[in-house]
Amino acid sequence: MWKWFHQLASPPHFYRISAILSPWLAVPGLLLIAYGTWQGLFVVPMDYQQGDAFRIIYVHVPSAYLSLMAYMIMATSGGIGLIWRIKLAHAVAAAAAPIGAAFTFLALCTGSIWGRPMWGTWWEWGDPRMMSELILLFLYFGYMALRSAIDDTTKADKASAVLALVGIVNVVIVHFSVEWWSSLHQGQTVFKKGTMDADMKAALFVMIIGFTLLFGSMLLRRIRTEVLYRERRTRWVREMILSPEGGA
Amino acid sequence: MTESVREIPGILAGLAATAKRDLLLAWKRPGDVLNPLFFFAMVCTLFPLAVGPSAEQLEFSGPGVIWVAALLATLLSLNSLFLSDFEDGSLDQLLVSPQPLPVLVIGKTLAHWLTAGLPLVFVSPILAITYRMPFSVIGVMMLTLTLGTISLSLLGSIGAALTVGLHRGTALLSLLILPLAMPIMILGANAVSLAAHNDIYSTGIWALGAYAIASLSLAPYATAAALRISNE
Amino acid sequence: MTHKLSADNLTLIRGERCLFSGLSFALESGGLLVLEGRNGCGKTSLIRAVAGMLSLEKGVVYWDDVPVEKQRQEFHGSLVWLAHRTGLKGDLTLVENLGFERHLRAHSNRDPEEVYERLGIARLKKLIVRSLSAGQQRRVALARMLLSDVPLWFMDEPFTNLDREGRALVLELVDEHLADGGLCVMAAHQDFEVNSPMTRVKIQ
Amino acid sequence: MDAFAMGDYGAYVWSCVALTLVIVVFTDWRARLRHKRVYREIEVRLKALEDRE
Repeated sequence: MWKWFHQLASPPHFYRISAILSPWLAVPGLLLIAYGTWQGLFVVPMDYQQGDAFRIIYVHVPSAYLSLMAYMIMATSGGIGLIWRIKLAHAVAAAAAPIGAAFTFLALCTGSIWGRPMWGTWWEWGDPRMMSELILLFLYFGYMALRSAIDDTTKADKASAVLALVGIVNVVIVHFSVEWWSSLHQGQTVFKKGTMDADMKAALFVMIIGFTLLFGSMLLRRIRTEVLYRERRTRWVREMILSPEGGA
Repeated sequence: MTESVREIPGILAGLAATAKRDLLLAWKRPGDVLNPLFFFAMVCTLFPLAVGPSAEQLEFSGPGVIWVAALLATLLSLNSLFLSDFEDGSLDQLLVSPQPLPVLVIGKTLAHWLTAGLPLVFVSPILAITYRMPFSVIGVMMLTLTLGTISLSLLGSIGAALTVGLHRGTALLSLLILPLAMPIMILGANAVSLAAHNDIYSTGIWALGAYAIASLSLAPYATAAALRISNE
Repeated sequence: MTHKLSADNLTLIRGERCLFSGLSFALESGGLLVLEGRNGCGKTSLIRAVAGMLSLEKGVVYWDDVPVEKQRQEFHGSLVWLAHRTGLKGDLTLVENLGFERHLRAHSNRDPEEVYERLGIARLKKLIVRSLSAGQQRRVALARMLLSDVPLWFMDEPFTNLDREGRALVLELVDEHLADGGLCVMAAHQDFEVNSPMTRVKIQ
Repeated sequence: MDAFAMGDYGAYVWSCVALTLVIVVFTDWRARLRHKRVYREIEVRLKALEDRE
């Protein structure tokens, strides 16, 4: 197991494996998303309180979930790279950030579009989840800004890893403080728990799995780019690129 | 020379010396201490000019405004925390000293709090009075500001350490620290406004205290690591 | 007691280029290690890496045959650092600056006054460091080394900003230190003579 | 058609779906672009090195 992990962590090996692996994540992911969309938007009955507007959760919840998962991946792999000095881990962290930011942005947009019919306003400051998500987006921006501000890659890796780890402690605190704050201001939330029946849940579950697989393939592609860039001086990259069939 | 047994001064000596030096420097350059205070006062002045001087509005928004102003003023003072040490090479001296770096960081942060955080706490009542805040509430506000600025100094030291030596570091510093600092402001400002509506505000105080203790026990390590990375 | 500073197969990569690789040396008490090479060839990076301020790509630095990252405290407790950036606060006086240093590392039983006299900075004691010339500031930094009781001296370009007798003084101090059984690692681009055994490491 | 209209909410739901599609595609497209660019840069540099030798 450990040996296998080390083998995977070797850049050339990973670069080869990821090329094969990526479509095996993307295709099932897209199929699941297609099925889930069809189920969620046409088949399952409408929510008795929210009418058909609740169908937005089928894109909103997966992206909100991925926005958090991407941050977790970013921070943990950053920590791994910091402690065990695994270069690949830093590449993963660097690759996860922009995708996470994109999904955070998506979750915010879909959330506010959902809010329009539910609250009658595009943005409800009182909703704790929206606020946490917004702060999460700021954390992503800060992380990427720090990365781009440091020229030396290894230095940027370490510094941003520290930031991500500090941020992950903070994400929890942000969540609770915002919960408390909105409870003071009677913050209303659209996401009521326990009002979904079984096949609604099933469709949502399918969507989440599908999004996760898609996310995995997107992540792999970006990691490959990072690895290629970081290893650009090495022999294996040279041989791969100068070899007649190329590597792409 | 090597025959004589070397004993390294204790960590408290190192902490005290670091704090003392930074306080001495602040004493020789009072401008660095005063500018954030003026900034604090000005932001608090801007607000009534922007939204109008109606009494109930000021009473309602006073705590929030003072807290936001305090947050920004602290940020303003933060980017100079390690900058001069980085430029004149005394950061190198700290990094190669036998004293544990987190302890020296605590010393520097303590000095920063004494010169940037504590003055805010003492100036805030004047501004609070202009916002028609009752004295009972002012006490609560000073308590929250005291706890909050401690956490802000500690949290900010991480950002300052991460951005030291980077060009356009100041803007980056605020971009890094503001989202991290939001919980502090949420807890502080809301505790004060709860007190203003004579409601139970103890939750906020306890949370702020817990935050301060947690950051005191964790932030110095993060700052030390960040300093070693930034100074490479 | 004698000390030993040794490095095994050091490799350092900064940004794009590999500054040096497979670099090894060993230094015993009373020995001087001189890192040579043109400007910008990585002398400073190497000396900073040996002092533990730069993380190496590969290789280990040993202090008394124990890797330094296993005993950072002890290692830093036995070295003092002199570099182009003197690490003195311009707004503080000479005495205030050196007084701060005394709380960081073990200080020798030398009388400060004598040290100031010897370095020719006695009359500058009450002045703030910013008002001193570059050469005088270097001398203050040298006073830090004399006042701290550590076996291992790191000197990055110690001769910059110093006039002829300043240079002579530095070499004299180094000789004394080595005769005392101390060690010295020095990065220098111009040539010089010392009475003590000297190891040269060339970086191309 | 009624299934698409979703009462009065069709516009909101479908705009969300469209937005998701746009953002996901855009993000991945950017990634592909960057990969191509990095690859080209390295290739050009290596070719130049070869010619020099």
